[in-house]
Amino acid sequence: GSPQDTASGGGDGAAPVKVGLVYSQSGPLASYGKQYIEGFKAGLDYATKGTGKVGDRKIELTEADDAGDPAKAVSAAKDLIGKGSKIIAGSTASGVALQVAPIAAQNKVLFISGPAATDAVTGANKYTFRSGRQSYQDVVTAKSFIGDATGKKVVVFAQDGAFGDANEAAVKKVIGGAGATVSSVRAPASATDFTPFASQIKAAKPDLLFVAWAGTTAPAMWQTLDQQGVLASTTVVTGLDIRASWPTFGAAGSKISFLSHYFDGASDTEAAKAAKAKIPGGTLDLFHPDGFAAAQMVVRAVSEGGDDVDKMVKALEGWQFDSIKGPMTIRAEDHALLQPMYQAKLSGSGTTFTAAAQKSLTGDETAPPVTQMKG
Amino acid sequence: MTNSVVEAPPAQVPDELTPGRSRWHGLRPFLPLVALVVAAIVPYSTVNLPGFFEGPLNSPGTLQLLAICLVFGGLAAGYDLLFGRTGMLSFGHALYFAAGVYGTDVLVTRAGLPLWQAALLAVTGGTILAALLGAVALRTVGIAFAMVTLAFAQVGAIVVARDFKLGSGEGLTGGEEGLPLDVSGLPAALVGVTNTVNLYWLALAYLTLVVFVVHRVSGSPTGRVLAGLRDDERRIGVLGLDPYRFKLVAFTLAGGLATAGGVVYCLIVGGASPHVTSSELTLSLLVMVVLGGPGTRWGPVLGGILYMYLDHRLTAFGSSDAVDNLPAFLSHPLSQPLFVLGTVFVLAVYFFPGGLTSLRSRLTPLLTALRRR
Amino acid sequence: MSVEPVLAVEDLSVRIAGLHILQGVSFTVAPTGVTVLLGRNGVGKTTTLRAIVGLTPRSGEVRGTIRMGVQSLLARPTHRLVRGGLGYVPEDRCVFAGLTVAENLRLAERRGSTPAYDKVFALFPELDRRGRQRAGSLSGGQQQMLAIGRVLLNDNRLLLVDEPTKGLAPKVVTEVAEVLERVAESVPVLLVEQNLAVVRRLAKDAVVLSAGKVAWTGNAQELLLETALTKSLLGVGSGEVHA
Amino acid sequence: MSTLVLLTLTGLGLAALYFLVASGLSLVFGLADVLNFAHGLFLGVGAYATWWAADNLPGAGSDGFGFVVAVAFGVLAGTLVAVLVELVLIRPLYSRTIEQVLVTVGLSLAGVALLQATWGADARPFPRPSWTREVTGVLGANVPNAGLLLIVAAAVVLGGLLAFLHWTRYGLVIRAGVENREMVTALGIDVRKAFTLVFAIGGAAAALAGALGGVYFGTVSPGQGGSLLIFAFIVVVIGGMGSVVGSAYAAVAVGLLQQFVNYYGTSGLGDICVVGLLAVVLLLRPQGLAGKVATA
Amino acid sequence: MLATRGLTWRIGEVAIVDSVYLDLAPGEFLGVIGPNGAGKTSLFNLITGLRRPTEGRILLDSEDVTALPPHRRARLGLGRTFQASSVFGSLTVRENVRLAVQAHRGGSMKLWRRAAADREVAAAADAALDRVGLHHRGAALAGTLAHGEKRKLEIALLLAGEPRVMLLDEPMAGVSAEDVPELVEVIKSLTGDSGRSVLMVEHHMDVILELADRIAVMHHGALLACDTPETVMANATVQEAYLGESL
Ligand SMILES: Nc1ncnc2c1ncn2[C@@H]1O[C@H](COP(=O)(O)OP(=O)(O)OP(=O)(O)O)[C@@H](O)[C@H]1O
Ligand SMILES: Nc1ncnc2c1ncn2[C@@H]1O[C@H](COP(=O)(O)OP(=O)(O)OP(=O)(O)O)[C@@H](O)[C@H]1O
Ligand SMILES: [Mg+2]
Ligand SMILES: [Mg+2]
Repeated sequence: GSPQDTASGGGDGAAPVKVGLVYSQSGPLASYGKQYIEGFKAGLDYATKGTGKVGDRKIELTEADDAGDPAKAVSAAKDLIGKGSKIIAGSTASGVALQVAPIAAQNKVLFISGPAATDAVTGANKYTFRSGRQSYQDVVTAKSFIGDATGKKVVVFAQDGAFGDANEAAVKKVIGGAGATVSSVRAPASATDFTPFASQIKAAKPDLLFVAWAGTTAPAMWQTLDQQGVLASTTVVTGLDIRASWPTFGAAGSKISFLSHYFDGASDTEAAKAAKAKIPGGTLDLFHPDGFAAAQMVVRAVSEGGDDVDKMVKALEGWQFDSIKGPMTIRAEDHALLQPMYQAKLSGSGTTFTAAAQKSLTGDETAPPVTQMKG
Repeated sequence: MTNSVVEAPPAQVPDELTPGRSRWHGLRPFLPLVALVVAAIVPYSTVNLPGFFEGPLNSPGTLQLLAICLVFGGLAAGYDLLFGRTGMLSFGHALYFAAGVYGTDVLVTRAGLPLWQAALLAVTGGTILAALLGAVALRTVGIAFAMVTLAFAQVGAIVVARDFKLGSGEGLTGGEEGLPLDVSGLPAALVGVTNTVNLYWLALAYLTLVVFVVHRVSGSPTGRVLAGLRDDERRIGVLGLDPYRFKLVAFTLAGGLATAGGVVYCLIVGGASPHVTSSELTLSLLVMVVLGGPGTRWGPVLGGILYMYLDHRLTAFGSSDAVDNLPAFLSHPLSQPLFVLGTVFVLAVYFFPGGLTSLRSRLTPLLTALRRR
Repeated sequence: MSVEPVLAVEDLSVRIAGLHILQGVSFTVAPTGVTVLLGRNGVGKTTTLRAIVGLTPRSGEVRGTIRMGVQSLLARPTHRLVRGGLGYVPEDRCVFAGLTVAENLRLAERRGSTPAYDKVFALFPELDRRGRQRAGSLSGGQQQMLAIGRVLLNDNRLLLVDEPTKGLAPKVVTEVAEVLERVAESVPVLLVEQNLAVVRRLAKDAVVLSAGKVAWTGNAQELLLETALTKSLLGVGSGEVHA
Repeated sequence: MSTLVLLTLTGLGLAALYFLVASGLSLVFGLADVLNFAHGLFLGVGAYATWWAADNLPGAGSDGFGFVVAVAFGVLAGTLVAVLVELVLIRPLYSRTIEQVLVTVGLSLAGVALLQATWGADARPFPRPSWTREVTGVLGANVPNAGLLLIVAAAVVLGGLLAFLHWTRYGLVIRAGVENREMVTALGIDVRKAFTLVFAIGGAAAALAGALGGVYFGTVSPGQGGSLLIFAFIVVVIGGMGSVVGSAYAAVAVGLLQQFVNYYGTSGLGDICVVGLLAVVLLLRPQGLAGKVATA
Repeated sequence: MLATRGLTWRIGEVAIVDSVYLDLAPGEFLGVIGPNGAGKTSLFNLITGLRRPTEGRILLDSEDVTALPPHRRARLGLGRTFQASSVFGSLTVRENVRLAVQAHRGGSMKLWRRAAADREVAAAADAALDRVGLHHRGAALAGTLAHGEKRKLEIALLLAGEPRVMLLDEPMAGVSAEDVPELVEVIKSLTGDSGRSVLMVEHHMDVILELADRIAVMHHGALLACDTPETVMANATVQEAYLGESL
């Protein structure tokens, strides 16, 4: 054989459509990955009406574990593309999504990023789409908690690094742009004790505190903010993480205003009902919608585009569809996924907590600004 | 007491310094060449090794995996120049690798340099960095040296994670999300899945280069001094040689080789992620070297290749049906790649104390005994 | 030798890393006095002593029998043997460099018997004076004193001593010889020694090794008297013996 | 003023946590000469066992005496695992230090993955007495009780270890055994027992640190031990290998430095300062603060 | 050739080496004796640069070398053996000596030449091994040598460096009686010809008496006497403090 052979996609009308799913089955984000794949399978079932087929072509899923490591994800993506997949979906971690996106562009295959929240995926290139929300949408939702922002004092508390940077920048733009003064307190993601940061926040006396923190140290962080009286003295907004993490908020949980991408009961759409019926356990969680939407997008791409990736891209751009969260729009300019977002409150104690939606924001209300498509 | 952790690794006489005495003596010099030729023509083979690789040998996925393995084989061989051959335990080797990865990536993606310039600058920079930091760290010995190098590497990791801003507000390194390589300025032969084979050859060239350099250096007068340093540094001084200078040379050389590996790795993976700055990477280099056999010519190479192979393939193994169908108390741990890797590693240290290459000498008595029958 | 020997070595073979170092060594140690083990560098004297205390390296293989009375010593762990009264002074002193002199001695105390510090300090007052110094910084000779001293702290049934006077000043050599002479009155000693003057003074019986085999056994004084014999076995004329 | 008090006391609490983690590490490293990367695993075992016991062990709970029972169970579990590791994995490799270290590296990979396979990657809320969630007012500062608990525990552990090293021969036996194992046996001492004991104590200290770390963080997660381990290493090395007292000083230095720099400086500077401290200390005094001068 | 001027090394209050003035003429053989712990090895360590003196100076060919690191002194022609044998245990005996030869001849910083190809180095190394009678052990790992063989290897390493000033620290300790005369010959041959100077610590008085032109006596760190063998042996203090009553 020649060293530059790759398997061809097969133009045959009834040949199965190969779809590669590269996401975290192991590693620190394994539980996000699990929700994603459950959502994806439910979504596929929903979009193909239980047949698993588009027309008479079967959707053939190949799953690969990236363990949160971009290098592994790239290897897996190349492998899948080499074997004829025209569609790659997945990417639980932002770092993975950002490195797989160029691979998709170089090889002209469709890439639908998953739970990865980084804004940089939006507009990354022509072949890259997203099935989840992005940081900017979180921040816009947070803004809805303070009403009129003019003259208000807002503090962002975020971890060092790109995730924190993106959130800080978004807050400056969204809430600062609306007339608030925004300052920030940053901490290393590896911080063990949060007292110094809590003291800094307290000294700043903000009207609104926006917290962007991911990782296992979050509970300790919340406890310290609570103990140092930050939660009692101001409105604190943060994103609501997966269900399993709720009990770790402890007493702090009820004092926080949550913005939410999704939680069970946030919506009551057809798709949500179908998904609930399909996924193991019957309780929806944060990243089920991402997988679900990704499957819907895959089915759309295949049914409109066949094996032609450029047609698939055309078919997705500007497409509006109903998913778990409600009506969604793929913005044609930069492939941002406009979708509803939620305000939520947490109540309960011990190990049983429940979230209740306070308000939901439409996709237009939370739309990020249009970015320039890079490639 | 302070030094004992880094007492010379399980003594291995460098192959180069002992005369060969096997029957294959006449053939042996050519074996590496044969191996190289075989490795170079692998991409022309469509052989399927089910269970070992996902696809035929010439499929992009397999070549990509092999390329990564080869780079790490070279990296481990370079690290062995420090650890196995000179007896220096550095916990910060990842820094120089990362310098290659991020150096190339930043220079290409953010500064827009052509690849060859970026690669040249990165390798020069990484080597100089190794020389400078080595000059400071080598003022200490033993575990203190290990910890100082770890500290330097940690600062590197923090700098990468901090994602310093350029004027435009764009982060230099992309923080924890990493920095995808901008391929628009790259030679077309290095871009796209169909060209994975070129990356494979590049990796093979890198490995060959490292093995050649390490082999040449350890067989040289300098290599003899390095082997002496491993045993008794004070003695080297009394013989009239400056231990510091020789250690610095080894450190710089190893650093430079690691940086070059970083350049190649950056191209293969198509970007940089903070993974490569972590102290775990150095630890895994150590693991590779010990797995293969420190101070031997092929041990570290084999160790590196095997480790990376397992690291990548175990994720597939963990999610395979064979594992899923096992009872939960088995399938849960087995679906964790790190569990399998850790266990394999413990068993390897336990049962092959001299590394993979010691297998040969362990098996020889057995084989001769069998042959005599 | 009408009395039962305290130690009987029979057909002892030791292989280390493929080398056949001892090839069927047999000898006995009388229950009183000093038995001296002689031979050139590398013939296997140290290897013999180490095999007796069970310290052959793991890569080594020991065959034959070693008995103390009726009890076989092979296959018993070293620490048991030593607790049972087998004292060993190694060739390289092996003091614990990181520990102080006092700690080195304290470590050598054996449970169940009162350590005879006064006896040791009377022999080597230096050890008393330097109690708080780290043994690694002792001079070579001082380390040798410590190595001997710590064995004498306890009661022993047999002492194995490997080149105790190596590196000692002539005056101390004399002292150590006196010490061993006195010790040997109550405890039998198997001694490896290159200093023939010391051998002359102490030894009752002698065993001469040559290339892993026993070349001669018998009365030590006889050996030293016969110039021809010493010349052929040890390569020295008797003139040098008197040095 | 109250900020100063707050930062000092919480800094000491952090130092106490570091010391608890470092003490066992320092003991095993200093005495048995094994740089134990599996220490994080022992920590995790202690934390998860305590967490498990509070819900499942009769008599144990999350409050009052029940919590003490749960912690005791956790410590016991950590000790057992440590002893097992020593007997099965470390002992056969004695005097091959590098290989021992590497076995612990492999073990830490496999062990943490095993914890994750069993209980999932996500953090779980840790059962703990409600008073540990509260604060005590000291000179106008709200000092978390969990931090105070850590300080007390660290003091107790420090005292206990010093007593062990001072009043028993084991310290001596093991220090000597690391230098020359053969010679220790030639003095009539069963050195293997002593090594197992040191591992047991190291494991117990780690497990206690894991359990109390759970109280401090309010959660357990598989990776928790590993992330604390880096700072514990730094503390051990700055303090001087094997010096328990040195580790205590170093822990206080690192804890306070981190806390104050994090407050007064920019973010991330705290960590860089700690790493810088490590480098400076080692370059000026390679044997660490309290370490003995290396033998020539 | 070699001179020390008020050389002193203190640890805390204790002077281990106490204000030593020593002169070694070219071609001279100076024996050093003294009780255990007198500071003989410490004096060697100061001269070779393994320890820094607290006071005093060291002159080599009237050049002040007090501040130079060990390897610089070695390059100026200062060689030594160690009391506790210190050889490269994981290298073969032959390779040990080749390393020493190579260190002496220069060219150690050649990264790209094949070490084994240098016939001259190999020949010089074999010659040195021959001289101490270790030729037959050339392929053994130095770490596995018997004690006495290590002593001989030490001397071979020294020979390989062809130093002008040699410091021998108890070269005979542990060498079997048979081999002593042989080694004495080796050492003698070193000095006779080439104007090399030797400083030798030894407790075997007969060896010292046979070889030394002068004998220096150290006691408690200080130089008690430095004179001809006859005078020194007649000295009552030496008799009493060092020799004791002979066996
Ligand atoms: N661990 C080992 N591996 C290989 N060979 C060894 C080992 N130990 C000893 N030998 C060899 O065994 C032989 C005998 O050594 P041993 O130490 O018993 O001699 P010895 O009679 O005590 O000599 P000396 O008088 O020099 O102390 C030597 O040739 C030595 O090289
Ligand atoms: N670091 C140190 N701390 C305290 N005392 C020391 C140190 N180093 C050496 N000494 C002491 O200095 C003295 C001189 O030691 P040195 O080794 O020079 O003696 P020596 O003359 O060579 O004796 P020997 O003939 O026994 O080898 C000894 O008493 C030794 O204990
Ligand atoms: Mg011997
Ligand atoms: Mg001396």
